[in-house]
Amino acid sequence: MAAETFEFTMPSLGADMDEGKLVEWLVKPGDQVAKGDIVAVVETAKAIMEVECFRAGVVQQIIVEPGTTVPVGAPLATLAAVGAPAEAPPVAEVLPAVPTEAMRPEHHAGPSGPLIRRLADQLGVDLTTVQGTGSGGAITRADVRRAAGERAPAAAAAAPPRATPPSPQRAARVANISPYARELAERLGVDLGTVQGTGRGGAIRVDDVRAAAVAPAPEAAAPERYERPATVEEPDAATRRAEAARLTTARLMARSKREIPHYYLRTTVDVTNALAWIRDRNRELPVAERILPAALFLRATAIAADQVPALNGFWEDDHFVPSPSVNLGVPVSLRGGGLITPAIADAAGLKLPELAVRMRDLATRAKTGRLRGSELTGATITVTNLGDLGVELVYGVIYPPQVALVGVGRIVERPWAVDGLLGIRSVATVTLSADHRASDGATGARLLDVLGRSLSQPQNL
Amino acid sequence: MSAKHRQELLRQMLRIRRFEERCAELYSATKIRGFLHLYVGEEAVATGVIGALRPDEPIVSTYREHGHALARGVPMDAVMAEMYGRSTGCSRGRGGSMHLFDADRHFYGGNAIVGGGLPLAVGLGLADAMRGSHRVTTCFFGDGAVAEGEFHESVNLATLWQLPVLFACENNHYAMGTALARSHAQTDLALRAASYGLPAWPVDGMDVLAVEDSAQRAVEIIRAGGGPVFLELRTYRFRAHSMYDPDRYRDKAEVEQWRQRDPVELLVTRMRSDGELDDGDLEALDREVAEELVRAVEAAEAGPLEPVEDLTRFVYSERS
Amino acid sequence: MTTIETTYREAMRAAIRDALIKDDRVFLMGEDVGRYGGCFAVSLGLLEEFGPERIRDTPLSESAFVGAGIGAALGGMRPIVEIMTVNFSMLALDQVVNNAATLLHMSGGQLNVPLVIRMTTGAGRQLAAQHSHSLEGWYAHIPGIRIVVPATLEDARGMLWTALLDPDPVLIFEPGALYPVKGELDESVREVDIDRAVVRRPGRDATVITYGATLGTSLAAAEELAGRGIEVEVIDLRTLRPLDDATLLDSVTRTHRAVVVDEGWRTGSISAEISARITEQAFFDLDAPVERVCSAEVPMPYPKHLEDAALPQQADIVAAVQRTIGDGR
Amino acid sequence: MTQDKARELMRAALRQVAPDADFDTLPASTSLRDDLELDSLDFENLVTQLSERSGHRIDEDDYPKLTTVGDCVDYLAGLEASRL
Repeated sequence: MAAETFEFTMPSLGADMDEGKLVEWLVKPGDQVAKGDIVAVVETAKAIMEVECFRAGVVQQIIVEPGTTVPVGAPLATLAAVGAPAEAPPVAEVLPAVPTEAMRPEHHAGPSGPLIRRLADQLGVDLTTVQGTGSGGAITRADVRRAAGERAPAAAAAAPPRATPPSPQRAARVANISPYARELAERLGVDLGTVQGTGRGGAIRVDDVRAAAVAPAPEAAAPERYERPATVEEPDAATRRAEAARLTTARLMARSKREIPHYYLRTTVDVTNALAWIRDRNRELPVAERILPAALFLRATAIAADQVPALNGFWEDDHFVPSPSVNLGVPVSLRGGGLITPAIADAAGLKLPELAVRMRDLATRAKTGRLRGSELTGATITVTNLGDLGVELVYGVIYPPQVALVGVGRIVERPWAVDGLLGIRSVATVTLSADHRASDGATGARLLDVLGRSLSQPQNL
Repeated sequence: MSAKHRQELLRQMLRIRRFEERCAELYSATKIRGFLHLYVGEEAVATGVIGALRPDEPIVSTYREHGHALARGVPMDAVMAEMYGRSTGCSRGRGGSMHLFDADRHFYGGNAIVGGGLPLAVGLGLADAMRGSHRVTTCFFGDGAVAEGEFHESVNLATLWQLPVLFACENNHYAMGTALARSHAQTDLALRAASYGLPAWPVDGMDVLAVEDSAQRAVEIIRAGGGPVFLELRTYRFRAHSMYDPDRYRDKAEVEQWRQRDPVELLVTRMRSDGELDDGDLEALDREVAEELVRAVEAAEAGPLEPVEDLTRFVYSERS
Repeated sequence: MTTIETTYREAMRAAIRDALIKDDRVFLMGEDVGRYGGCFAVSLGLLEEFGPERIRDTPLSESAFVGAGIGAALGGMRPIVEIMTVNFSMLALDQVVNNAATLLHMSGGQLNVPLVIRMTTGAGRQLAAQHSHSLEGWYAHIPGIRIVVPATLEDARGMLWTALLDPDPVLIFEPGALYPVKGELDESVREVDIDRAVVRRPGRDATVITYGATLGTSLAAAEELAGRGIEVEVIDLRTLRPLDDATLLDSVTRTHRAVVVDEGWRTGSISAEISARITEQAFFDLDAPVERVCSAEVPMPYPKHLEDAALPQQADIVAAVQRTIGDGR
Repeated sequence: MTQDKARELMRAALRQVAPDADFDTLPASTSLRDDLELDSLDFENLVTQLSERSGHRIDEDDYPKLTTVGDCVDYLAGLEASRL
C-alpha cells in the first residue's frame, strides 16, 4: 500500500501576513524530514524566517521554486508520510472552519489587491478572465482597463458628454436656508421665493419665514417667538410681515454700518435731454411699457458699473471678488412699510426700453409678493431712488456684501449754465456710497463721471 | 514526594508542552490568529508554582499564560476554543490567547500590558488582608516587567502593607528581543527585589521539583502572615517570543545549551533513574495527552461563534 | 423639608462618611487622604473616626493604588479611590482603560469591577498648565466606565452612594473651584440618580448645555440674556457617559438653537460629541449651527488675565447665544 | 361715460395698485401721491389700468389732471363711452 502523502504549505507567520516568498529550500526530494525540522526559508513583509515542518516524512516533489511569492496556505511541496499513523490528521486536510481570503483558490489569474478588485467591479470586469502583467502575475490597473476597454468600446461613446465645467467665477449665490426654517415654511405654506434671508451669507432663518407667512398656520406646540402678553390682540399678517421686513433691513443695515468703512461722493446731472427723449419714446410705446424716469438712472448705473468693474462685486474673506455681470439691486418699498431689494440680472446688456420694462415688472411683483427666490439675491450694485418722495439728496447705506450704492434724488428745475448761457434745466443729485476697503475715491469718481456722461447722451442709453 | 505526585507533575508539563506545539501548527494554518506567545521550555514554573497553591487562591498572569491556565485546571477545550475565538472559550471567545479568564477558578486572566497585572494582584491581596484572610494571590510576570514603573510601585505597596502576594518572576532572560543584560543595570533580579524589604531568592526554573519546593516555602511564609515574597524563577523559552518573531537576537548555541535542561526531559530522566517511570508509562501518558488534545481541537472547531447581536453585552453589567 | 447650610466639600465628606458607616466593604484610599485629611480637606476627620485600615494613605504610586483598587473590587470590596487631581490620573490611565473599563467585557461577563474613583478637575486658581486640566471628556470616550460630574450641593451629597451601588466602575469628577461654594442643602438627601441631565433653568429661545464649573457661568449668562428678552434654557448634564440624549433633544427641538459650554479643549471634546448627536438626531429642528464655547486650545497659562482669557467666560456664552438667535452676521 | 361707470372703473383699477385702500370711504379730495402714498411706479401702473379698462390711452401730458381720486373720476367721466 503506497505511503500516504501530505502537502507542506506556506505557513501563516504573523497576524497581518497574506502571502510569502519562498527564498530557499533546505531539503531536496528524497530527504528524510523529522517533526519540527527546519525545511525552508521564507520572506515576509517583515523578515526572513526559517520554516519548520510539523510532520515527519520523506520529501517527494518540490512544487514552488525559490523566488516565487504565494499566498498563505498554498502547497509548497509534497512529502510521503512516515511514522505512527495515530499522528493527528495532516493539517491541510482539516477543513478550514472559516474560509479566509488567502485560502480561496483563484483560477489562473494572479493575485489582485482590493483597489484592483474595486476598479474591476466599477468597470464590470471579471478578474478571473484577466491576465496579470504585474510582478508575480499580479493584475495591474492597466490590465483591468484594457479588459474593460476591449469588452465594450461602445459603452465609452454612450457615456453622457461631461457637463461643461461651472464657470470659474462663483455662480450667483443661491439662498441657504436653516433646516427648521425650511420645515416651518412647508408647515405654514410659505413660498420660499418670497423670503429675504437675514442669516449669515443671506441664509433664510425662521424669523424670515415667519415674516413671510401670510396666514400663520397653527404652529406645533412650540410657543410663538414674538409671543405678546395676552392683552395685545394678535397683529394681522401684513403688519407682521412689515415687522419682519423691518427686522431684516435693520440687521442688514446694522451689519453694514458696523463692518463697511463708507466713503461718499456727490454730483449733479443735467437730465433735461434724457427726459425729453423718453417723453418722445413714451408717445409711441404702449402705456404698460412707458419708460419711467427712474429707469434712466438704472441704465446709466449699469453702463458705469460695467466700465468701472472695481465697484461691481462682493467683499468676502477680506478681499474683493469682482462679478462677471452687473446685477442691479432695486430697493422697493412695500405698501404698509418695509423694504425688499430684488435684483435685475445682467442689466448691462439691456437697452433702456427693455430695462425699464424689466424694472416695472420686478418692482410690481415685489410689491405683491410674487418674486422668485433667485431674484432676491445676487445683486452686485444697488441703486436707491428717493426722488419720488421729494428727497433731493440721499447718501445710502451699502448692502453687504456689495461694495457700492448709487443714490438718486428728485429731479428738480434749476438755473443752469449751458454753453455760457443761463437757462432752466432739469437736474438730479446723484451720490455714490462706496466701501473704502474695496476702492478709493478716484475709482468712485470715475463711476459717477461715466454715469453722468451717459445720461447726457440719451440716444445711446 | 511520592512517585504518584511526580507522575502528576510530568502529566501537567506534558499537557502544556503538547498543547503549545499544537498551537504553533494551528497558527501556521491560520486557525489561531492575532498574537501567540508559547510557553515551551518554561513548563516547570507553572506546574511547580501553581502546584503549591490551593484551588481558591487567585492567580494573575501575563500574555504567555497557556501553561498557567492549564496548570490551574482551566479545561483544555475551553482554552483551545478561546484560541479559536469561539463562544465556548473560557472568555466567551472575546479574549483570545492573551486574555484567558476563569472566575470560578480564580484565574484573573492574562494581561497584554507588560506589568499591567501587578497592581491587580496587590489589590486582590489587599481585599483578602482587609478581611483578615492570608489567602495567597500569585502574580506571574516576566523579567521585562521588572523594568516597568508598575513593578516598583506594586512591590513597594504590597510590602509596605504586608499583603499576601507571591511575586513569581519568570526570568526567561529575554524581554522580547532584548537580552536581560541590555535592559537591567542589576541583572540579579532577586537581589534587586530584596531591596524592597521582602524575602526574595532565585530558583532553578527548569527543575520542577526545585520550583515546587521553593513555592511551597514562599506560600507558607505568606499564609503565616509574613507578607509578600518574591521568587526569581530562572528559565528559558525554546521558541521565539511570538509566532511573528524571527528570533535572530539569540544565537543557536545558547538555545541548544538550555535545551539540554529541558524541564520535561529532566523529570523523565530523574523518575527513570528512581525507577518510577518506564517506557510503557510514558507512552500511556503521551497517548492520554494526545487524545485530550484531539478532543480539544475538535471541540474548538465545532464551537459556535458568539452572535454579533451580543457585541455590546457586558460593556456594562446587565441589570438583573 | 429641613435644609442645612453647608459647602460642596462638606457635602462630599458627609457622603463618604455615610458610605463608610453603611457598608464595611467600603474604604477610602489615596494620597494624603488620612493623616493630612485630604489635599482639599474633603476627608478631614475620617482617619480619626474609621482608622487606618479603611482610610488608607498611599505612596505616590497612582498606577499601583488605582490598580489595587480595581483588584480589591475584584476581590469583593467596595473601594473609593481618590486621585488627587485629574492631572495625575494620566499615570493610572492604563489601569483605568485596560483593566477597569475592559475586564467585564473581555472576560465574557465574568469579572465585575464595582469601584468608585474620585478626582478633582478644572482650572481657575492660577495653578498653570500641569495642574489645570479638564480631561473628563477623555474618560467619557471609554466604554465600560461611567462618568459623572456633581455641580450642585445635592449632587455632591447624593451621587457617591449611587455610584457605590453600581456594579461597574464610576468616575466622579469634582470641579475643584466648587469646593468652597456654600449654600442650602436638603438635609434628607442620601442618594440621587446619575442617569439623567437636569434643566436647571427653563427657557424658550435657546438651549445652553453644560456641566460642572461652567454651570454657574452659564446661568449668569442666561440672566444677562433675559434682560434682553432672550429666554435661555440651561441644562446641567450631570453625566458625561452615558449622555442623557433624551433631555438634550427635548430641549433643542423646542428652542431650535443650542450652545454647548465645556471647559475642555474643543477638538475631540465632549462638546464635539454633543454637537454631533444634536445634528444627527435633531438636524431638521435646528435654526442655526450648534455653537460651542470651550477653553482656548492652549496649555493653561499662569497669569490671571491669560487664564481668564483662556477659560469660557459669561460674555463668550452670551455672544454664542446671540449668534444662534441670529444677528445677521 | 357716466359718473357711476367712472367710479366703478376707478375702484377696480385702484384695487390693483393699492389693495389696502377702501375706495368707498375715500373722499374725492384724496391725493393719490400724498394720502394714498402711491409712488411713481404705483401711479404709472394705475394709469396703465385706467387706460386698459377705459380703452383710452392716457398721455403723460394729462398726468397733472390726475392728482386726486375725484380728478380721476371726472377725467374718466369726460371721456366718451368706452370704444371697447
